[in-house]
Amino acid sequence: MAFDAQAKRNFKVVGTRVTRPDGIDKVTGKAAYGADIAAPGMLYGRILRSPHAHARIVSIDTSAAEALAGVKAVVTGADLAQPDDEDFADVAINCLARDKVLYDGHAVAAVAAKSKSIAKQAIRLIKVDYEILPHVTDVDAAMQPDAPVVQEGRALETVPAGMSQNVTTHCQFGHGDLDAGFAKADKIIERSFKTAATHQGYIEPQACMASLGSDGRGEVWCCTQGQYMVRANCAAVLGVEESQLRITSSEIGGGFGGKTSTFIEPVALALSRKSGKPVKIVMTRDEVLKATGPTISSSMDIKIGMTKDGRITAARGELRYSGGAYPNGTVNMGAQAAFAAYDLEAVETVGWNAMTNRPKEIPYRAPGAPTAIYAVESVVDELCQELGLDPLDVRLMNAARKGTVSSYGPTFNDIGLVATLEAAKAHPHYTAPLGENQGRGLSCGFWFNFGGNTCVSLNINDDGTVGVVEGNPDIGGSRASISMMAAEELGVPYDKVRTVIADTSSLGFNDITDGSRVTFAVGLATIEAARAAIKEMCSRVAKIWDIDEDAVIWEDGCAKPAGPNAGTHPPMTLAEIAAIAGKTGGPIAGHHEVNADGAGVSFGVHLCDTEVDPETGATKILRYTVFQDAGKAVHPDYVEGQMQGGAVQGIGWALNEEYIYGEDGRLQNAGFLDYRVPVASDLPDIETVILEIPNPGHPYGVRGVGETPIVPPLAAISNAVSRAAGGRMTELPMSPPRLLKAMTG
Amino acid sequence: MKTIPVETTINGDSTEFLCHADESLLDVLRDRLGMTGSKEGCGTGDCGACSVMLNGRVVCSCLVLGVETQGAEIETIEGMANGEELHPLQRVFLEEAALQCGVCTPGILVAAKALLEKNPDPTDTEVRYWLAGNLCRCTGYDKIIKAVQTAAAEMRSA
Amino acid sequence: MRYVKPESFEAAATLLRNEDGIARILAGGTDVLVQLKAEMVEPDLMVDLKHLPGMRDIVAEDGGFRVGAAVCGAEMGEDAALKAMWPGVVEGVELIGSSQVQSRATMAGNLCTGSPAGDSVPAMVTAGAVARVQGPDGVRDVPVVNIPTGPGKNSLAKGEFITSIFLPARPDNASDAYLRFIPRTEMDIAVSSAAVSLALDGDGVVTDAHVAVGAVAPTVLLVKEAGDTLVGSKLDDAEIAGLVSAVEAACNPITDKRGTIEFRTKTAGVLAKRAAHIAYSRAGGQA
Amino acid sequence: MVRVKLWGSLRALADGEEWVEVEASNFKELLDALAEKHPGLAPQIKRGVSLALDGVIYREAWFTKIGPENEVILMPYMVGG
Repeated sequence: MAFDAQAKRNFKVVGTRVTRPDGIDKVTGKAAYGADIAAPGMLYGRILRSPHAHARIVSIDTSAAEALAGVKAVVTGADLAQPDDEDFADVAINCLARDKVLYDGHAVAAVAAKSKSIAKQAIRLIKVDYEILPHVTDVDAAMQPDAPVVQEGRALETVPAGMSQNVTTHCQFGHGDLDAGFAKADKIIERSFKTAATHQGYIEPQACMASLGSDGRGEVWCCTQGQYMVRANCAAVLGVEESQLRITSSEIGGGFGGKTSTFIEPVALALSRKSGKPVKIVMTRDEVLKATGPTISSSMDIKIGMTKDGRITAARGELRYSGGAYPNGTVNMGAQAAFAAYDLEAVETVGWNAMTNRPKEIPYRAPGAPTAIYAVESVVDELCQELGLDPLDVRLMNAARKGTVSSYGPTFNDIGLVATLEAAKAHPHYTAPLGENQGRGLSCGFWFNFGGNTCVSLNINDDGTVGVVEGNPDIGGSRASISMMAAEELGVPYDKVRTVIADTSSLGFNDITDGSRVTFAVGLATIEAARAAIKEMCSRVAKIWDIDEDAVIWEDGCAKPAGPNAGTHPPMTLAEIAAIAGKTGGPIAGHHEVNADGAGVSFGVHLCDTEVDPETGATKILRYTVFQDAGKAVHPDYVEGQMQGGAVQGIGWALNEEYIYGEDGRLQNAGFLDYRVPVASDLPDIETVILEIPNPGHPYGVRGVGETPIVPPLAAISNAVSRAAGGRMTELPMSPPRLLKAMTG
Repeated sequence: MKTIPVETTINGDSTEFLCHADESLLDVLRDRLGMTGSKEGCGTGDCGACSVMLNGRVVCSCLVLGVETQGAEIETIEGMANGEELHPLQRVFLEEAALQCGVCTPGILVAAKALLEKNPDPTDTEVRYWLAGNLCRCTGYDKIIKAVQTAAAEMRSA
Repeated sequence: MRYVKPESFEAAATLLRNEDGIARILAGGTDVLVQLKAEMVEPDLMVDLKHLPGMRDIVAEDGGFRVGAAVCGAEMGEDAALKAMWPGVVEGVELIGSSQVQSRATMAGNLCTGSPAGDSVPAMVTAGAVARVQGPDGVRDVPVVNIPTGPGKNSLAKGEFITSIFLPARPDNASDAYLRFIPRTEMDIAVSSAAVSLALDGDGVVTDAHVAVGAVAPTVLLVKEAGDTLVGSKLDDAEIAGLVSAVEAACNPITDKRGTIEFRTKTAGVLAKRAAHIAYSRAGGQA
Repeated sequence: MVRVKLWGSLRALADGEEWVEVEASNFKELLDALAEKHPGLAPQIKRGVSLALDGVIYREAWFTKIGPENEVILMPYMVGG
C-alpha cells in the first residue's frame, strides 16, 4: 500500500503519548501470563531432559514412572507424529527426541501428575539408556571434515560436496570486482571475529495449559509470539486438524523472537490426550536457557579496503554461523545485512551454517545481523583509526542512500541512514570531551523489517465505540498503537477504541509477531479495515440523506456532504450512525486481510562512551545515545522503549552474555546468575533521538522499529572499548578476563 | 508429604493456608492462594519478579518457605493499589511507559515502593543499585528509573 | 521434608545430631532454597532457628559487637555504630546479592555455606571475628577463619551450628575495607576479592595489618606475608608492590566459567592494593 | 521479458548466471519460469524465497505485477525476531 497523501495532515492521535490499554492490569498484577491460569482437575507436566551433548537413545523405560501414584501419563517421542515437512519434523524431534539427543537439555520424555512434586519424582524414575556419541559445540570445529556429525543428510543443494555433513547452508551475495577494488585501496585490513551465542532472556519462561480430547479437539493457553504458529506446529506434531485446535495467546512476558517457536505445547497436548485431563507445563529458567532457542554463535572474517581519504573500495566478509543442532538459515540474513549501510562498488559476503550440539537457534531480534555488522563496523572503525579519519565522516562518505545498489541486491528507496548519521554528528554527545581510559565508539545498524499475513476486524459498536480484533500477541504496547491508528483513521478519541488479540478460532490467520511487523502490518490492516467501515457508514448516510454515496465524505469522525451540490445536511457522527445501524442495514464493521509488503528497511546509529579499568578489564558504559529512523513514530514512548531495550540487549551481548560450554558439551551457565543480562546499575540513561523519515509503503509512513536497535551496540561498544584500551577487540563478549588479557598480553 | 497449616496476614487480610514444608512462599501465593501477580522468572532469587514485602522488607518470595511465614505480614502487588486508586508508582509507571511486556513490573513496583519508604529522595544511582535485583529485559531500565524518580518527587510533595 | 522450629539451641543441636537423613539449617535461606530448586539437595529436615533468643540481635559486647546468626545484611547496614567500627565487614555483607537477598541473607550463612567467594568472609577474617558455635555438648568459640574448609564444606561437627559472630573491639586510628571483582555491577558471585584491616599510629604509620583474599583458593585466605609487608609503612609504592606480590604468590585459584587463574590472581592483587588504600584513608591516614 | 538477479550461491545452480531473463508478468510466473529454466533452483523456490521489486521486499505475493522496467531481485525467505 502506498504512502498516503493524507500523511501530511496533522495527526491528532498518532504521535501522542497515550496510556496503554493493558496498563492497569499490568501494574496491579491482574494481567494473566502463560503460567497464571489454572483449570479444574489440571495436572502438572514436567519434562525429562538429556544430560548429554550428543547420544543415541538405546531405550527408554517409563514403567516405574507410570507406576508411581499420582502419575497420570508419560509420553516420549513415540507419542508424537512424524511430519513429512522438514520444519515440522524438526519441531517434533525438538519437542521430544526420537533416536538421538542432540544437545544438553534436549527433551526425552514427559510426565503429567497430580502435583509438581510427584511429577518431579516421576521424572527421576524414567530410565534412559544412552550410547554417548562424540560431540561438537564450536562452529569452526563443526566445519572440519572429521567433525562429529550432528545430523546426516541435511545439507542444502547449495553446499559444495566434500564438506562436513554439519554444513547445511551456503550463501553468497554481492556485486562488483573485488580484486580491482582492493587494488585501489591505500589501506586494507582483514580481521577475524568470534561471537558467543546469547539468549533472548525474556523474563517469563515458556508456559502453557493444554487440553486435548480423544476426538482431536483441543485448547491451548500459552505465551507465544504467534498463536497461529503454535496451532500449525501442534497440529502437525500431534497429527490433528488445525480447525480442531483453539490456541489463545496469554499476555506475553517478553519474547524478542524467542517465542516464535514451540517447545512445550505439543508435549502438554500429548500428555492431556493420554491422561484425559488439562495439563499445565511451566519451564524453569534452567530449561529455558538449556532448551529454548539462543541465537547463533559465529566466527567471521572481514576484509575491507579504503583510500586514504576514507572511500571504501572493496569489502568482503565470510560468515560461519551455527544455529545449533538443526539446519538454519539465519546466516542468509547476516550475509545480506553485513554491508547494508554502505554504498559499495565491490562487495561480497559468503555465509555458512554448521550444525553443532547446541539447542536449536530461535530468532533473536534482527536475527543474523548484529554479529555480521559488529565485525564489519569493527574493521571500518580500525581503518578510520589507522588512516586518522573521523569515523562519522567516513560513514557519511560511504553511506547507502536512495539509489544505492545494496550489498544484498535491491536498489534502496527512501532510507534514513544519512539523516541518522547527520543527527549523530550534530549531537553534543559526539564532541563531548573524554577522559583517561575512556573511548567513544559508534556503529551503524540495519534491519529489513517485514510485513506479512495479517487479518483485522473492526466493529462499530452501537454506542459509538469501536472494537478492533487482531491476531498478533502484543509484546510491547501494540494494542495501544493499533487503537491509535484506528482512532486516527475514524476520527474518534483514542479511548473509544479497544483492541483485543483474537484466539485462532476467532480471526483468520496471522503471521507471528516478528520482524518488527506488527505496528506496520497490523496497523496497515487496521487503517484499511477502518476505511472499509467508513465506506459503509458513508453509504448508510447517503441513503439517509438520499444522495449518492460519493457525495458523502468522512471528516473528523463525521459523515458530511462532500460539497454544496450534496445538499445542506448536518454532519452525522460515528455514534449517531452506529446508534441506528440496525435500521439502516445492520451492524457496521470493516475488515481487511492482506499479506502486507513494503515494510521499509530501518537504519540506526549508536554512540557510546566507555571507560576501561586497565587493571581489571572492567568496562563501564558512561554515555549512550541511540539515533534511529522510525518512520512515523505512532507512540513515541514505545518507540523510545524499543530503542532503549534493544540497545541494552546489545550491551549485554557485547560485554557479558554468553553460552559457556564445558569440555563435556554441557552448558555451564543455565541461570540468571551466570548468564549475565545487564542489571539496572550497569547502565547509564539511554538517550534517544527519533528521526521520522516516512516509509513510502505505509499510509502513515510507519516503519518497524523493534529489531534495528540491537544491531549497533556490539560494534559501538567494541569500538569504544578498543579505543579506550588501545587495542582492537575481536571477540564477544568482551568479558573482563578477555579484555584484561588483551590489554596486558 | 503432610501439609502444614500456616496463618499469615496478606495485604492486611488474615489468611490461612496449608502447604508442604518445601513449598516456597511464591508457590503458595500462586498455586494455593491464586495470587498470580508475583511472577516466577527464575526461582533462584536472580530476577526479582517474585518480590513481595515480608515483615516490612522486600524479599524474593521464591527464596522464602511458605511455612516460615507463620505470623508474618506479607504485602504483594495485589495489595498496592487502594481499591481503584493506584499507588503513585503504579500510575507513573503507566503514564511514563515504564513497562513493555509488564512481567517484571509487579516485582519492580514492590521493590521500588520499599526503596522509597526507606529513602524518599534517592539519587538515580541509588535507584539503579536498589533495583539491580529486578531484571527487566524490555525497557533497558531507562524509563523505569525515571518513573521511580517522578513518583518519588510526587510522593515527597504530597 | 520436615520443618521444625526447636524451642532452644540445645534442642536444636540434639535434633540435628539425631537426624539420620540430610538436615539443613534455615537462616536467610538464600542458598538452601536455591539448592532445593536446583534439586542439588533434598533435605529430610529443615531447622529454622531465627526465632531463638539473640539470633536477630546486634548487641555491643566488650567494646565490639555480637551479631546474631539470623541478622540479615540490611539490618547490619542500618546499624550505624557497627558500620562505623567495621565498615569493611559491613560493606562485604551488604554486597551479598540484591536488595531482596539483603533482607534475608546472613553473615553466618555466608560463612557456613563454605564458598571461597563469600563476600562477607574476607573482612570477617581480617577483623579477627569469632563464631560462637552451639553443639550437642555445649558452646564453643571458633575463629571465623577456621570455619570453612573447602568449597561447600565447613569444620562444624554434626549437630553444631553458629548462633552468633563476634566482631572484636577496634583500636583508634584503625579501619578496614573490602572490595570484590564482578563482571557486572551487582548480582554476581565474586571472581576475586580482598579485605584489608589496618591500624595506624598517630603519624599514620601502619602498626597492624591483616589481608585476606577470596575466590582465589579453596577457602578464603588470610595472607600473613601481605599484612606484614604493610606494617611500619605509610603504604608507599614499595610496600604496596610487596603487598601485591605477596597476595599474588598466595593465590591458588582455578579457571572456570567466571574467571581464569591469571585473571583471578592479577585482580586479587589489584583489589588488595585498592582496599588497603581505602582502609588506610578510613583509619585517618593521609596518603 | 523480466530480468531477475539471483543471489550468488544460486548461480551455480543456474549455469553460473547472475541475471536470468524470463517471460513473466507477475511473481508466480517468474518463479515458475525460473524453476523450469533452471531445475536446480526448484528446491530453493519450493522452500521459499523473497523477491525485491524496485527495492521493496515481498515475502510471497505471487500476483505482484512486474515488467521489464522493474528491478527484480531474488532473495532468501526471511524470518525475524
